[in-house]
This record gives sequence, C-alpha cells and structure tokens, in this order.
Amino acid sequence: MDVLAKFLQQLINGIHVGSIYALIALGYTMVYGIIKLINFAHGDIIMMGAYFTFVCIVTFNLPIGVALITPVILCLLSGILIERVAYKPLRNSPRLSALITAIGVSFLLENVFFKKFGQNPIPFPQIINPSPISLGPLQISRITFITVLISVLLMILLDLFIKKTKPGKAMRAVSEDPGAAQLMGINVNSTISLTFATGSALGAVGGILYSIAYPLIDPFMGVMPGLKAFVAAVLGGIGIIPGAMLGGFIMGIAESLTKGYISSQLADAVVFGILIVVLSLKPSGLLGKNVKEKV
Amino acid sequence: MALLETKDLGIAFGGLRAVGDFNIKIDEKELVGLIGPNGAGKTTVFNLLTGVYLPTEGAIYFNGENIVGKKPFEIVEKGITRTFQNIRLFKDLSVLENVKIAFHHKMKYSIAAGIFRLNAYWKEEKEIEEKAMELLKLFDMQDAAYTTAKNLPYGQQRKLEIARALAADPKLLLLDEPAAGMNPQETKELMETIHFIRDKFKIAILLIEHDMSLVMGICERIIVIDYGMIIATGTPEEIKRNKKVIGAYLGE
Amino acid sequence: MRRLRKLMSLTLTGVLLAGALAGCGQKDSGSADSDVIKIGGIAPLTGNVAVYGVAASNGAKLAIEEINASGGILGKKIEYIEYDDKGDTTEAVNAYKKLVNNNKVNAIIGAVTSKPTLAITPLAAKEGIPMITPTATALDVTAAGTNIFRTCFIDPYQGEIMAKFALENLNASKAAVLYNTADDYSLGVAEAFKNYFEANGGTVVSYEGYGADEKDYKAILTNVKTQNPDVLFLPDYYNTVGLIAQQVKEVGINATLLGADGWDGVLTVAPEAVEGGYFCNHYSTDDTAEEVQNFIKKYKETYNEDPVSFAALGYDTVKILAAAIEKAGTTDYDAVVKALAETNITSVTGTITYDENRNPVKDVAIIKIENGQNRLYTKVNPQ
Amino acid sequence: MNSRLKANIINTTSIILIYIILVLLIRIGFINNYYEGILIEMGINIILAVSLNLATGYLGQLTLGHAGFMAIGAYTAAILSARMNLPDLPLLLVSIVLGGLLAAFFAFLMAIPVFRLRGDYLAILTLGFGEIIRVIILNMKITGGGKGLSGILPLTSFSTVYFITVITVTIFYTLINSRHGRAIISIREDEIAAEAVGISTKYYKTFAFTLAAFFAGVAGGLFAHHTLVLDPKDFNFIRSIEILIIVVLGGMGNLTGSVLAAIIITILPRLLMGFADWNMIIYSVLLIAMMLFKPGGLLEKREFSLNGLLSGKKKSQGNTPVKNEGSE
Repeated sequence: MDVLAKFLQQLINGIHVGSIYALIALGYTMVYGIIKLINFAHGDIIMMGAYFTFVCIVTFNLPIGVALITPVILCLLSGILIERVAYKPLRNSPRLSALITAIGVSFLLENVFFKKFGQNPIPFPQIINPSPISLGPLQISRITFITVLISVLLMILLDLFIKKTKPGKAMRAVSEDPGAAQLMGINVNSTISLTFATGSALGAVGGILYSIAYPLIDPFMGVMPGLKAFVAAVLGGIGIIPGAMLGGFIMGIAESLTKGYISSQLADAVVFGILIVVLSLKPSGLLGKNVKEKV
Repeated sequence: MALLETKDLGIAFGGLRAVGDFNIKIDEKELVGLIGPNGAGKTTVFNLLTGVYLPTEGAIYFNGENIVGKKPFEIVEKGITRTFQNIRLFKDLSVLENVKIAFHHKMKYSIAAGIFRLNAYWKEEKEIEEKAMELLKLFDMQDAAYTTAKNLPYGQQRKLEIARALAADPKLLLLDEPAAGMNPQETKELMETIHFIRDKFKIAILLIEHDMSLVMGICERIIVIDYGMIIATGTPEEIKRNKKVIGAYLGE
Repeated sequence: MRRLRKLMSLTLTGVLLAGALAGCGQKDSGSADSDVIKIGGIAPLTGNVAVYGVAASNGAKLAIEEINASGGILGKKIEYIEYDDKGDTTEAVNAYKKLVNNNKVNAIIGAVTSKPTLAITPLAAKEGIPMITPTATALDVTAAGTNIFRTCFIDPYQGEIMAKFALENLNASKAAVLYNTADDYSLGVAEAFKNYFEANGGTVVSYEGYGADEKDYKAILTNVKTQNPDVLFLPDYYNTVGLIAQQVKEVGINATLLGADGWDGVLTVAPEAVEGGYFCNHYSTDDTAEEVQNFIKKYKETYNEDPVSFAALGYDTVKILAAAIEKAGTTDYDAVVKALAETNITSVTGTITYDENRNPVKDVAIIKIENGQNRLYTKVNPQ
Repeated sequence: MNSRLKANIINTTSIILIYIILVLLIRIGFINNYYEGILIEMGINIILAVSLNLATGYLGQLTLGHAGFMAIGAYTAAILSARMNLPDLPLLLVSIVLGGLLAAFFAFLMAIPVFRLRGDYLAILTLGFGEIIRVIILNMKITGGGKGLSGILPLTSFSTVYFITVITVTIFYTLINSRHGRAIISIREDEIAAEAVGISTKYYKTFAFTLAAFFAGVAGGLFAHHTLVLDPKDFNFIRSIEILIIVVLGGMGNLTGSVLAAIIITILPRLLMGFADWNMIIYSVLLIAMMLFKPGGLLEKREFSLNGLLSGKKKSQGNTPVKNEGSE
C-alpha cells in the first residue's frame, strides 16, 4: 500500500465516522437554533435508537425493514415527549436551569436503560456484512459505503424539507424570531415539537449507523459521540444546518488523520484544539455570522 | 481649549461609511444637542466617543488628549460617561448597588483589602454608601434604594441610569434619548433635571433626542447630522430656520 | 398551579434536607459479633467493569455457601458483606472504610480491577488486615504491604507467556501490539509482551496505544495492515477485543489474533471475528480436573451461566482465605496473614503457593478459539 | 464598629464550635472513618462549587472546564508532595497552594481566547480546554498517564479540609461584597453597561476566572491527598457538569446555596445507595423535578446570615415584590 493509498484509506475512515457525527450534530444544531438549548439528552437518543433496534431484531425478530423503521419512530416520539415534559415548562426560566434539566433527562435515560438492560454491553446484531470491497489499492468496508450513502441522502432530504416545505420554513422562521413567527400565524409549539422530532429521528438513524460500525451497545454509549457531534455543531456554527454537516465531516476526518498519523490518544486533544483555533479566529464558528451586540 | 474636540472623526462598517468628517467642539459646562433623522448615525457618534467602536479615521481630543484607541472604561476614567438608548441597568441589582458600581473607579482599596476587610475597605465603603444615597436623594429616589432595578417604573429607570452615569464623576455626560418613552409631564421634569445636573455638577452634556421641545428648550447649541455628516450647527433659533435641516427632516 | 409548584418545591427541599441530616446521623450497624466470621467484599457491581465484578462476586459467594453448608470455619459461619466500588477509586476507598469501620470485617476480598485495588492497598497496609484481591493483576498491588495477596497471576507474566507462545508455537517473527493506554492491565501486559518478543529475536512492527473510550480503531488498524504482522496481540478486556476484532476483519488484516485473560467472554461478543485466536487464562472449562468440573457444575446450577475465569478466581480467593483462617485458628490479623503466606492448596485455578511478593505461583492455560468454542490448547508451567 | 465586632465574634465562635463538635464526634467514634471521608468530600465539593459559582454565578460566564483546573491542582500537588521533605501540614499546604497557582496560571493563559467568545461558545471552549488538559495528563509520564498516579501521601484530614473550606467560603463572601465583587457582578448583569461606568471587564473576567481556577486547583490538591490515587478519567467533563449541577441547584450567584447544594449532592447518592440500582434513576428524577419546580435554585436569591438570624433582622437585599416572568 503506498503512501497515497494509505492517506485515502484514512480519509475514507474519517468520512465514515464524520458522516455519523454530522447526522447527530444536526439534531443538536436544529434544537439549539430554535430554543437556544444545548440538548444534552440528544446523545441518549442515539443510545435509544441502538437499543430499540436491538430489541426489534433480537427480541421480537421483526423483519429487517420494520426493525429499522420502528426505532426511528420511537425516538422521534421520545424526542417530542422529552421536550413537552422537561423543556417546555422552562422556556422562560434561566437558560442554565433548562441545561441542567437536559442533563438530568440524559442521566435518567441512561439509567433507565441501565436498569432495563443491565451493566453488560450488548453485542449489536450484524446487519451489514463487514467484509471490505476492493477498489484498486483501497479496501472499503460495505458498512462505510452504506453509512455515508444514507447520511448524505438524509442530509439532502433535510435540506429540501427545510427550504421547500411549509413546516420547514416555519422552523426557520421560529428560529429567527419566535415572537414574530407567532404573529405571522405560525404555531410555535408544534414547530418546536417538529424540530425535536426531526432531530431525534436523525439521531436515531445516527445511533443505528454508529452501532453497525461499532457493534457493542451500552447505556452510556451516546455520551462520547454526542459530545463530539455537539462540538461539530459548534465548530460549524451552532444553529446553522450546513455548519453541522461541515463540522461533522471535519471532526471525523481530523480524528481519523490524527489517529493514523500522529497518535490515537491525542485525537480528542486535536479535535478540541481545532475547535479552539476555529473559535479564536471565528468566534461564532466556521459558517456562523458574527453578530455584534447592538449598543 | 475645548473640553471635547473631534477632528475628521469617522467610521466605516465594511464599505459603508456610517459617520464621516465629524468635527465638533464642546466646551466645559456646555449643554449641546445632537439631532438628526433615524439612522443618521447619532448613536454611532456616542459609541465612537465612548470607545465602544474604534474609529477608522480621525481623532478625538478630550481635555487635549487623544483618546482614540482607549477602552470604554478608560474613557470613563478620563471623564466621559453615558446612558443608553435602550436602558442598560444592572437589572437584578438594587438601585443603590447600581449607583455604587459606578463609583468603582473612584475607589482605591485593593482586592486584598476587600477580601480581608482592612480599614480602607470600611472607610471607602462607608463613604460611597453615603455618596450614593446623597445622589439618589438628588433624584428623589432614596426610598427606592433597595428596590431591584428592573422593578422600577420606566421613567425611574431612565433617571437611575443618569444617576449612575453621574456617579462615575464625568466632565462630559452623554445622554442617548433620555426622554424616549416618556409622557409630556415626565419629559418636562426631565428637562428640569438635566438643567439641574449641569448646574449642580458643573459638567458638559451632549444629548441625543427626538423630542424637539426638549432639545430646543434646553440646549444652548445643536448639532444636526444626516447620513453620518454634520449638516448644521447653531443655536436652537438658527437650527429652526436652517433649510438643510428642514430638508433632512422632511425628506426633501 | 403556582401554589402547587411552591408546595412541591418546599416538599422537595424538605426531603433533600431531611435526607442530608439523616445521612449524617446514621448509626453504626456493625459491631464485633463473634458468632460469625465477617468477610468484606469490594467489587464493581455496576459501571463499566461490572461484568468482572459480578463474576468475581458470584464466584466468591458460591464458595462461601459451600463452606457454610459444610459447617463454616472454626465452627463459625461466614458472613459476606459486599459493597459496590463501580470501578472507581473513591468509591473503593469509601467501601473499604465502611467495611472496616462500620462492619468491622475480619478480612477483605477485593477489589476486582487494579486501580481501585491500588487505592485501598495503602489503607489496608496501615491496618494490617488480611486482604486478597482475586483479580487485580497490576504489579504494584501487593507491594504496599505484607498483608496483601492476590489469586491471579500478574500482568508481566501473561505478556511473557504469550510472547513466548507466539515465537515458539506459532513461529511468528513480526508482531503488532495494540493496547489501551488508560488501563494499566493492558499496558503492563503489552509492555511485557514487547520486551520478551524483541529480546528473543522477534520484531514488534507496530506498537500502538488507544484511549479508554475509543471505539474506532480503523485508523490504527490501517497502519498496522501496512506492516503485515504475523500476529496481532490485543491485551484488553473482551468487549474492546470484540470491537477491534471486527474492525480487523473490516480492514482486511489476516494476522493471528492473540490475547490475555481479559479475552475470557469474547465469544459472547464477536465469536466470528476472533475465530482462530489464542489467549492465556487462569483456567479452562475443558480442564478435566475434578475441582474444575465440580465448580463449573455448581456455578451453572446457581447462576445459570458458564463461569468465566473471574468467577473461578473469586471462588478460589475465598477458598484460600478460609484455609488460612482455619490454619491460623483465629481471626487475628497477623496470624491469618502468616497463614496466608504459607498457602498451599489445589483449587479451580490450579495448585497455588505464594512467592515472596505474595503473588501466586501456578499454571497458565493457553486457549484456542475453534468453531466458536474455547479449547484448552496447552498448559504452561511458570518455570 | 460595635456591630462589626459582634458579627465577627458570632461567626468565629460558631465556626469553632461546629468544628469542636465535629472533632469530638470523630474522637468518640460517632463519626467514624467512613463518615469522616464523606465530610471531607463535602468540603472539597463546597470549595469546587463556590469557586465555580464565582465564574458562572457571579461573573455570568458558563464554564464547563472546572474539572480540568481541579486536575491540574490535584496532579501538581500530588507530584510535589511526594518530592518535598516537610512535616505533614506544611507539606500539604505548600503543595495544594502550588497546585492552585499552576491551575490559576493555566486559567490566566486561557482567559485570552476564552473571553473573546460569548455564551455557549465560551462554554464549549472551556469544555474543550478541560478535555485537552485531561488528554495531556493522560499522555504524560510524570502523571502516570492512563495508569493513574498512586502512592500519594494521605495528608488530607478533616481538620485541614474544614478550615480550608471555611477560609475559602469566607474569601468568596468578602470578595463578593466588596467593590471588586460588585464589578464582577456588574459584568454578569450587563457587560456594556459595566464598561460604561468604568469597569475593566477584561481585567475582572480574567481575575474571577483565574481565582476560580486557583480554588479548583486547591480542591484538587485536597482531593488527591484524600483519595490517594488519581486517574485522568476522574476529571472528565462529567465531573465539571457535576460541579455545575451543584451551583445551579444552589442558585446562581448564591454562596449559601452552593454550600447547601454541595452538602446535599455529596450525601444524596450515598443515601440512595439503599435503593440499589434505582439510585441513579431517583437521582435524575429529583434533579429534573428540582429544576422544573425551582428553576432559580434551592434558595433562589436568599443568602443565609448567622448574624441576621440571631438579631432577627432581615437583609433587605433582593426584595422583589413583582416577579418578572417572561423573556427579557
């Protein structure tokens, strides 16, 4: 394997994990855009998506199509429920209280699944054959192919949804100015629910893809990818949808290249280092607009 | 020597020149109005004078010293303080605390003296407590000293902001639309207050105002700007008759 | 609604405060009760490494039931009091203090993983209480005091055994090693493997560390692949090994996989990915020795699952301790410690005696994974 | 002058009285080693919470990297105490102060990039710094890397923690009630207005951030000489969040609240231990319920004052007749 092939291989590894980060980051960024809340529980939606899939396939033996759609719907409903029960009552409270509530929800979900499924990490069923396909000197796993394909497809769909459909436009309006949106006849509450639903559904897909790539699921599995996806969202400019995608891919690639060329243990430091450098140069992220406070 | 003098002051945001060729002089104890249509750049001028924005051209001389590039808090120390168009109080603090904070740069005791409560701490704290109460008395707000600022009625909030700006001991006070949102009665009281402040504290005042009765009623001199440029200066009488000014306001 | 809110919040504050006060005032429940012999257990029953803690704990409990069923030791029943350390050092220290101060135990079994064990050894050394860790393999564990023993073999030993095995039995000349930098077990075994392998003519072509929370090893494995190693040594716990093994297949590496005792259980995670691999262990379920088969039978009856080596070590630890107390004829700390040092018993994990560092001297089983089963490949004698 | 003296006497006496009672209880064995350990952890959590409260509650900057400073303090103190030859108490004091200073030094360096940002960007940047500190410690030789640092001398005792906690809380209390404290609070209230009345926001932000880091470092040093083994994963962002939970639970900008919440949060998990594997579920439900019903924290704005309690006088600060709900 020559130097270039190895580099491309590492790049592909990075795009694989990056596309998952991007999917998860979308959930963070959409929710942040609309209610300015760092939804800490979003990482646990990933975990829930993985467990629901596990239950559908292993416990209930559902056909694969149903077994993959059901978790997405369940997560979507959970997302709406979480917002209604835990976040909505705090919409006018200090923002930090809502943040702590989100952390509380995150702890709760983790521990409910911990109680239900026990301490052992569970092996996730093999849905896609992991053996690689050779492309010249490169060997690309089928998992990588499918993951990237699904992620990109979903991102395109999301983009169309937000730009072309009425509910999508309502989402943009509410995140711009909830008060004005309400005056324009937009139902702010249902738009917020819709945002949570969309974000959670994407998170669930991210969770499933993540579990296929790293087939061992445990109740705390959402914490790290959640954190990294959130960093990706901030990197791209939080609240900005293309920013989340860009951030996700940058994170994935940076991680993979660091592991491949520098040191595996330094990957997290490099990722956060990039975040610090980017924020120092562009305080509101790569695609963020630098809004000055009006005096 | 004038208290404040600007030389070809200007600022451009991106390619847009918000203020340019801005030359004014304000003498000690002078009461000057700055008027102009919406978006003419009045608040931008305040932001330039107080160091919130860094000018892209020109110089600002205060007491003969060029203060361009100084931080807002350093400019306060030099003697320029201000109020804001959209009232910026320390909302969750009491009225008294709002005023006390403005005495900050006049106080000397160190962090250590504060932590260990040395004599300097007790002495100065007692002093400013008294001074702050005195100031509140002048504004007839002593009864509200322990009220949380955000719970004050609107007119009182404006007054508190002025009191706070005065506590910082300015030589030049900049008031940004002090009468905004006030009814005619309150505006009238405010006019009296402004006059009173100038006489009592012997300071110069530059104010932005839309309420013409107030501006014409108390200002000794008026500066009119439009599109970031000075189009006229003069006494209220002169300004009233100035064709350019009328044009600017009526939109030609 | 407002009233209700206020009421709720008041109640809540009240409950929290009352709880806080109650916590301070809680009384000692333990007193020196001479009718029973109290053994304290410290193990991660929840948390990341709970699998091992629960297994070791189950093994220990099984041994205690057996002993109590046959009349106890010194005519007294054993009371086993166990606290969860969650795999956390602070929790382990708390658990230790609680056992010694509140429950007044006569001896300590624990902890299960190395770091929490290292956290309590200075305390145990100070008090001289007999302490045996069933499974903490880090070299330093027994160094803190002459009252601290262990049942498992130590990290460096496993690394050397596997390096020797790779060189001699598999004729390997190029080895790659992946290890967890945040885990002293993994690090210790990896280091020993590398040193032995290189000192005896082999080349370690790739020696790469990864972090504890790592899940994506493809980048490292892509590098490993370019080196074409004969064997890939993965000294980590089986969950991680399973993840790495699958990614080894994804990347397309054909080296033989090797591991250490942390592999025990890997078949539940990724049986296909580790097929054909070898690892060393404390015992093998294939072992025909009577003690072993008896233990396996009873364990299955009680817990309805196959015992992993941690369970066997937990079981043996109790046996060692019980034998020592019996021999000492008292629960006096010093007497029991002295008896422990002279241990010589044959149990599930072999015939155990202690060396001068209070580490066991016993056989090592090398296990091959064949057709999704663990098969005893060979037994290696320490000498 | 008289009332000042009286207040001092009341406070000092009660602090010493509580100390004597606790020490007596420890001596007679009513509070045994285990409970003493909990008291020590309480003290450490109080120091962490009040220091974070300065940065987040009073200065108003959400920081998620407090555990990073704690880690610097913990490792520095542990490494130093093992290499210096001093009697126990001075050894502990010197090493934790040096640990705190190093933490403060790093905070000082970080302040420049950190305070270019605002709000959640600032929060996430501090989180990033915290994680970087952890990863660096993980990759260093002298810290023992991932293996952790063991063999730390057991120097932390109940008495040292008690007095250091009292001193810390007192320092924060007097600081907050001085002109410097008011300057810090004014930044939380309105940064632009603070500058406009002559407060150097950059100076006070850096100062508050650095001071908070210093005390986080001190708490880390006490923690190191209490647990005796350090592991980088003890200082991950979850730890920072735990400290933040204490601060928010107690009420932002409320020292009494931080102290009270630190005590509760230290004890709560141990009380819930009786519920076995339900404990964390109950803990999270309590946390959510707490925030839903008391979003302003346990005590909201009320500060507890012993003098006030004894003389029956009520402090008139923060009397808010109308609660202004809704956004600003």
